[in-house]
Amino acid sequence: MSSTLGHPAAAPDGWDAYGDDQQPRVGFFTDTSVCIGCKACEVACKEWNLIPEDGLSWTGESYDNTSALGANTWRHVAFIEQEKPLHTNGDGSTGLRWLMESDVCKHCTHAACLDVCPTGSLIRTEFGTVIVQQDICNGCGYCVPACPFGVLDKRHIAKPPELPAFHGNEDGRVWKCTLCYDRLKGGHEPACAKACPTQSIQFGPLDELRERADARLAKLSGEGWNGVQLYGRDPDDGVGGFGAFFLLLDDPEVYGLPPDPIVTTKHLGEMWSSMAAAATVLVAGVACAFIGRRR
Amino acid sequence: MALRTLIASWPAVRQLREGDAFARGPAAQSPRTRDLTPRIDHADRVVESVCPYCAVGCGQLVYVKDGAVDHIEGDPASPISRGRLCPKGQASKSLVESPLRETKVKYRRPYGTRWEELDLDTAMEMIADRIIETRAASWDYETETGAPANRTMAIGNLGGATLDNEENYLIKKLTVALGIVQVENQARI
Amino acid sequence: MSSYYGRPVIKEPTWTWQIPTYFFTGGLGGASSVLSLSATLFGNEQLARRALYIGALADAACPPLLIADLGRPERFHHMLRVVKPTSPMNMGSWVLLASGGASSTAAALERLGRLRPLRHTAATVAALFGPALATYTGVLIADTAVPVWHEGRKELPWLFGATAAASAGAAACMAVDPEHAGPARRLAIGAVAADIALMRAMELRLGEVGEVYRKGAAGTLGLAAKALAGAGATVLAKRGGRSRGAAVLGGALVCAGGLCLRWSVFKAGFQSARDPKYTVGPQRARVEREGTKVTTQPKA
Amino acid sequence: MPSLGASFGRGGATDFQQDLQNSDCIVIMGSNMAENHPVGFQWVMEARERGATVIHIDPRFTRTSAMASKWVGIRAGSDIAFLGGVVNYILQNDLWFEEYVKHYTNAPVIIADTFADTEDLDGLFSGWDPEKGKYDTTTWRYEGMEMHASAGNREEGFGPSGHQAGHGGAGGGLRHGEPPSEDPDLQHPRCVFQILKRHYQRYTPELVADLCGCSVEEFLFVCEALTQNSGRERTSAFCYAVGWTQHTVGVQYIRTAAIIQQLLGNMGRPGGGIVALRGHASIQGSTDIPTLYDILPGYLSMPHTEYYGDFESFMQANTSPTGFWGHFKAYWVSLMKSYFGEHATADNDWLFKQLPRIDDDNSVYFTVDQMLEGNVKGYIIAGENPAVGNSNGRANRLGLAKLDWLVVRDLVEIESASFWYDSPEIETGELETKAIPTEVFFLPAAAHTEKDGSFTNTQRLLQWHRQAVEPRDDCRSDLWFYFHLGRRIREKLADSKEPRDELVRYLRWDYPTHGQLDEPSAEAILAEINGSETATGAPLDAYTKLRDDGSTACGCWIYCGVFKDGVNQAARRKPHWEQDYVAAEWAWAWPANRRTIYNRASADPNGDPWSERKKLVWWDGTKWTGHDVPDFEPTKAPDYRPGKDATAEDAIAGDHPFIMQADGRSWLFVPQGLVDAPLPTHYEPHESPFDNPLYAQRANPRRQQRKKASYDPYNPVADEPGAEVYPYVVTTYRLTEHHTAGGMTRTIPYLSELQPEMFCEVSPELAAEAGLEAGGWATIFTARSAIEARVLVTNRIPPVTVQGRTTHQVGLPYHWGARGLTTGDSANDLGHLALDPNVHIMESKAMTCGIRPGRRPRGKALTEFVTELREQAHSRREMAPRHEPEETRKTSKT
Repeated sequence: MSSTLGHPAAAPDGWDAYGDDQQPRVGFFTDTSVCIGCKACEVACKEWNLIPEDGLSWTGESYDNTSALGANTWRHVAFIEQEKPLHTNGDGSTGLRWLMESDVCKHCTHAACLDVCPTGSLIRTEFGTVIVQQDICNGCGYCVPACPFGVLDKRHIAKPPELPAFHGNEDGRVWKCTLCYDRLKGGHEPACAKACPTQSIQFGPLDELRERADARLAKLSGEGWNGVQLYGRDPDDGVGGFGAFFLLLDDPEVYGLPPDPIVTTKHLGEMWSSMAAAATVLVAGVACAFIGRRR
Repeated sequence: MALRTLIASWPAVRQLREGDAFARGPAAQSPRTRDLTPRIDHADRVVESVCPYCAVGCGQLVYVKDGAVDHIEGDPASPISRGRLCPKGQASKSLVESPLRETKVKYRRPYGTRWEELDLDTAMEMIADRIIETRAASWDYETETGAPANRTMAIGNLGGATLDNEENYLIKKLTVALGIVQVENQARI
Repeated sequence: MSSYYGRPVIKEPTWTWQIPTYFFTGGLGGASSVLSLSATLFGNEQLARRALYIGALADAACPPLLIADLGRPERFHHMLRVVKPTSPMNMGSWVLLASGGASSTAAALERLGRLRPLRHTAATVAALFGPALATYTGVLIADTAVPVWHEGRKELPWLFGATAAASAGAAACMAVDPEHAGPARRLAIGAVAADIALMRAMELRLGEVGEVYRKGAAGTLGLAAKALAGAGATVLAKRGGRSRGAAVLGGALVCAGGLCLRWSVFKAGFQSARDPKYTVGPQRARVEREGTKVTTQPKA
Repeated sequence: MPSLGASFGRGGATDFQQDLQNSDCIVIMGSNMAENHPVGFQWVMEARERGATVIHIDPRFTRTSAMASKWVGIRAGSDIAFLGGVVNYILQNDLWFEEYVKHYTNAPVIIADTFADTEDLDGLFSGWDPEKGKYDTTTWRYEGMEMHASAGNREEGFGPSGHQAGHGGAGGGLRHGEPPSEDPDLQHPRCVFQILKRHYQRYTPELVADLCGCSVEEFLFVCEALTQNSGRERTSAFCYAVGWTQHTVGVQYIRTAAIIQQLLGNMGRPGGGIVALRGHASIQGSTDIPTLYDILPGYLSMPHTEYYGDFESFMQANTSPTGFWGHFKAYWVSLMKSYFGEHATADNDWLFKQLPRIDDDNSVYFTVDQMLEGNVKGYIIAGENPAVGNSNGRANRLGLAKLDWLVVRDLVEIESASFWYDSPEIETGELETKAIPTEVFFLPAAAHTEKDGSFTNTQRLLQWHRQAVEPRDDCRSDLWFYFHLGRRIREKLADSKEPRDELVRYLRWDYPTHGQLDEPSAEAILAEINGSETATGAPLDAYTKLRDDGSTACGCWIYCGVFKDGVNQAARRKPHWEQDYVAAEWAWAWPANRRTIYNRASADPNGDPWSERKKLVWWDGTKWTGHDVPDFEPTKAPDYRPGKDATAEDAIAGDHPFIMQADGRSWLFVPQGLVDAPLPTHYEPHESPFDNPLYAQRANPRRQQRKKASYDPYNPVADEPGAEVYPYVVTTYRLTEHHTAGGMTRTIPYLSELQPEMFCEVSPELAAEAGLEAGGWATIFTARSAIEARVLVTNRIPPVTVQGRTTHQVGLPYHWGARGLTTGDSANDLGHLALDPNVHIMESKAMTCGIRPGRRPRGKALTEFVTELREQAHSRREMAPRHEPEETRKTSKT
């Protein structure tokens, strides 16, 4: 039944419906092996999308004072200090490494946020990406726990910051990476990818990116990089593959990513049927209550 | 009639009509979303610039709208930066449009306890007078040992590494003529 | 098990107190409509009428609760922009619209004593959607990435259905003279039994993830739910048939139990979302079992 | 930096950033390039992807180390020992590039027998005068090089010292391009090559490991990587920044790298050279067109109070008979013409008599002294924040509080403008607002988007930025401020008969203005900088056109050509995809739009490329040609030999690529121009926990100190009693997310949230030893001050074991101050004012400190805390003075 619920193929749900307006599916390939952790992506994103500042709290967690993706953070650079060699081929590289990874919305092929959104605020765009329509979102918050990556969140502005990037009454709605939908429509690449000094964030047609990633994986494996792996590149994974996937140098959970994410609606079919059964039994149960001794 | 168009525009209807059965695509698209365009496409003009932070010298494009800087991003044409910017360069727009920027002259009188307002012209006049007076009062034609000096040691000028070459040129030219030798910049730090 | 500075992988829901309360009222309303129609069919006039009122009131309480929880309440009607089978919340909105609309119509006509046929049609419609309203909330929360909810997807609709039935029965016991309340009483007692059994079964099947039901607020509320409902059911069973007072007390206890159970499930979700081990643990285990989905070997 | 100039002839990065992609090995040292020059770092990554070995040598494992093939952790302040070890490795194993070294460097030159090495004098060079605390650098000269006729600064070389010397202008004394005595076989015991060999012979891998705190293997890895990636087919590059310059021997740090690059033949070649990474948008420009006390545009020496009283001897002293400094007079006269127009004539010696004179040191920290003495009355600050950015912040702020008047120009109200009500000294009670006499004018400045102008970036590239919007309200460009200030002063002094006002009245100050604000035309000023024929006003296209008869005017001779054909060459923006990787048509680089300087050295003595792989420019039989503008006279054949009486560039042979140098060669050994050493030698930092294992002379004897200044006390060092109060090494640095003193970043929410608090980096070992709690607070203190910071415990700053003793290092970013969205204590408050003697730069990259858990005392208690510890330490030192004070100490060589 789940397929009839709209996860028929490897194609992003809702994308085909665009017919002639459909554009090639685009995404990000984030290659952490060249990420210098400069956070240009975080700032570029905020400058372009006019996202509010997110609090000035120092964490002491390496150089990461952003901590997680959220309503006001659509790119988040994770920092992991490890006592592990960068390479396993004993090239004399130091027994110390500093992993950096710019996290972002995965723009899943099968996107739970998109599926569960009751208003149609979350949609699949003609580019195969997933966006929240801010003029539609009514802040029901369903997509927030639905996302297996914890990407979306509701924006609460306690006090409007005295500093820029806060325009009008934006609180109460849910926000996330749009893959710079407006820029795409104008033929510009997303702000983060454009800013990235070392091309750790690569933007392009997904097929192309996957080929590039495969070549990259081959090269780095050859060079004996420790723990190198592609995360979200496989269209057969639990979310049908990511539109924005990653080259990691350790297990996903080390970066705060789920090791085997599954789109929640994958099991929606069985949920509906078990509900139907339960509902029926409810009726039966009530009826039973009347059968037997009568007063 | 209006009702019909209203109903026709209802996504629940469109999702059937437009073959978007689960309303995850075009059917649920709002007019605003459909007509969205990037704001840089509406800039009044795009101005070539250079990042003001470090000395890498990244190319910048400044997008101007209604007399204000609307957005700044990297200039892809630059052979040095190839359109890329670091977090600081990327924040240049916040730098130049920051509400924290001072736009009025502030004046603190000797032993004063607060800033006062002062109009720019008066300030310039006062500064010119201060320089002339201090210079006159402290001028050395010679050193103690009788060597030529032609200078004042009572005035100094600091800064330059964040300024333009043309500005540094005027500073050095003017201070040489004024006999101000204590002219320095960040090259020492 | 490694994590990123112990930070959660997924986000906790943003929902506040209105939502578990709605789970209760929605359940109560849905089940009451069924109880009312059955009573009509079995000729239990008083039970039919009172249950109808209860259902209508409970249904009426739902929309305000849901709207109050929205970040943008003025946009509540966007819930009806689309018809989206992939979204339990969207489906629920339509169900609530139908069931709630019908039950309140029926109740109004009942009160006015007019248009009997329409009243009966409305009541029937309410009863048709009632069971869905009583159980879909189980699907609603199961259809998230929250481990303890998603893993409990098999039981949750049943559990919520049972709780709904128990509450409906119990509420009716409170409102109806004991001599007419027999079916309601039996419903309440039976449903409570089912409720407690299902709860236990779910906890057991969930394994490690299920431990949140024994921890913190969820644990306390869970115990309270069982105790209250159990006690209520016992009172109803022993004296509910004879004493109106006992019926009211027992009914109240069962309803309170039902409310606590929703809160327990609600809280458990937050607790399991907060700790990355509940997200990563099972997934890592699945990877060990079924193999990894990350690509470690370059294509030949 | 004078070090690059003294070695090669010009004080600029020798290469351009994009060319790093052609390197086979890149050594980043004294720089955290990935963090502080992230976009430039893309070219290092390109090289890495092409298989280059990237090495980062630094006390901290930084974001640069994370990207490197190899990180070598060393003790802050031990770089010369490490690099000297590399020199020794190259020489001992005969891995130097023989043909390059013999033809292109001064290795064969024989040095006068007056020279004695630190090896002979236990850490001092010949000519040391303990009384004056200076060297007689004439003892380091080339053998047979005649002494200069004119009276002058004989002590520190008869040529100019400091910046002009630092730009090759120190060649005085050579009659024609060839040094009097050489040994082409490099065998003569007093030839530079042999001196070099002896000088570094004790810099063995074991010594390096023991002194720097790295392992022998790590050191050898670097040596092998460098030597295996240099030669005809391969090139290696060095990248450095203020991690090298901010030392009491900073200039010599860079010199050591220069020696390595000469021995390996990496200068002037693709993917080679030394890339100086500057920290401010136009810090290179503000040295080329200096806002510095000791030079005029184009590195021409400022006249000195003591030396060369009259024009002729000044000309003689600064004109190198050979090399391009042979045209000093043309550069000078052209500058005076652009300054004073028709008023500057041959008859009045181009107004030489009226020019202001400088002393040996009128640098910024000298001015701080003078402020505290009460001798400075007025100060103008434009786009700098000394209250936070300068070393020993307290001294700087107390100085500001003694001024009569102060002008501060900036985008926001910086600490240097607000010191009178919110400086730390107000908190401690040392200053009281009501008692501060300083009259403060804060003038809001215009941002880069609000004015036209050019920045000179780190690779000598002048890039034009255009005005996008009008500045608001009172905001004005500094061009506007200084122009209209000058205009007003000139109007007020127009009728003055005072001799002192002569130059003001003579000043050429007639720039066209435009717009409602009367903004002066930046392009008109760039045109003046470029220069023109005084008669016709026709723009000049090259500095070779400059004349010494007043027929040309030029505001900065090295920038001549930037307005070629009346076109703003700096504004050229031909996309990189429409040209080759050199991108010669993007903006304009000094000199003469050359991107890789000394590129004649990319060809062998006969003018053929050393290899196909590394070809850049070459001799095609009739002229020099190639991918870059040849840094050589276009038609001077490789076999050209100067005649006996040849002067200026004619005295430079066809196989000598370093045309600014008097002998056309790069200098392994610097006979003059630097005041502290002809060869780099390891000295301990002014403050360090260790003695110098090589010599009795612990630190640079020539370093500038303020021994008597109460406001600049020093920590006891090495095994001096009291040193244990400040047992750890402390080094300051920058973060990607902020910029220098923070005025341009602490005010931006998007950057502040990324690094929201002042913190210190310490190792788990130090945290345990000092009882510091991760995420908690620590108080870091020196004899000057104490600051507080959050504690970041990390393995990225491991302890080092030196001379059998393990020590810890503390890392401190220096971006914070009292103002902005994120505030915190300023690391520079801990700093001292002991300086490098050549360039007067403080040593903030290697000092000593103490550290304790918890926040610092507040108010008066802070002063008491610092004083108590200092007096404790100092009294211990006085009670048990070292039997051999540094100046007189001598130890037997180990």
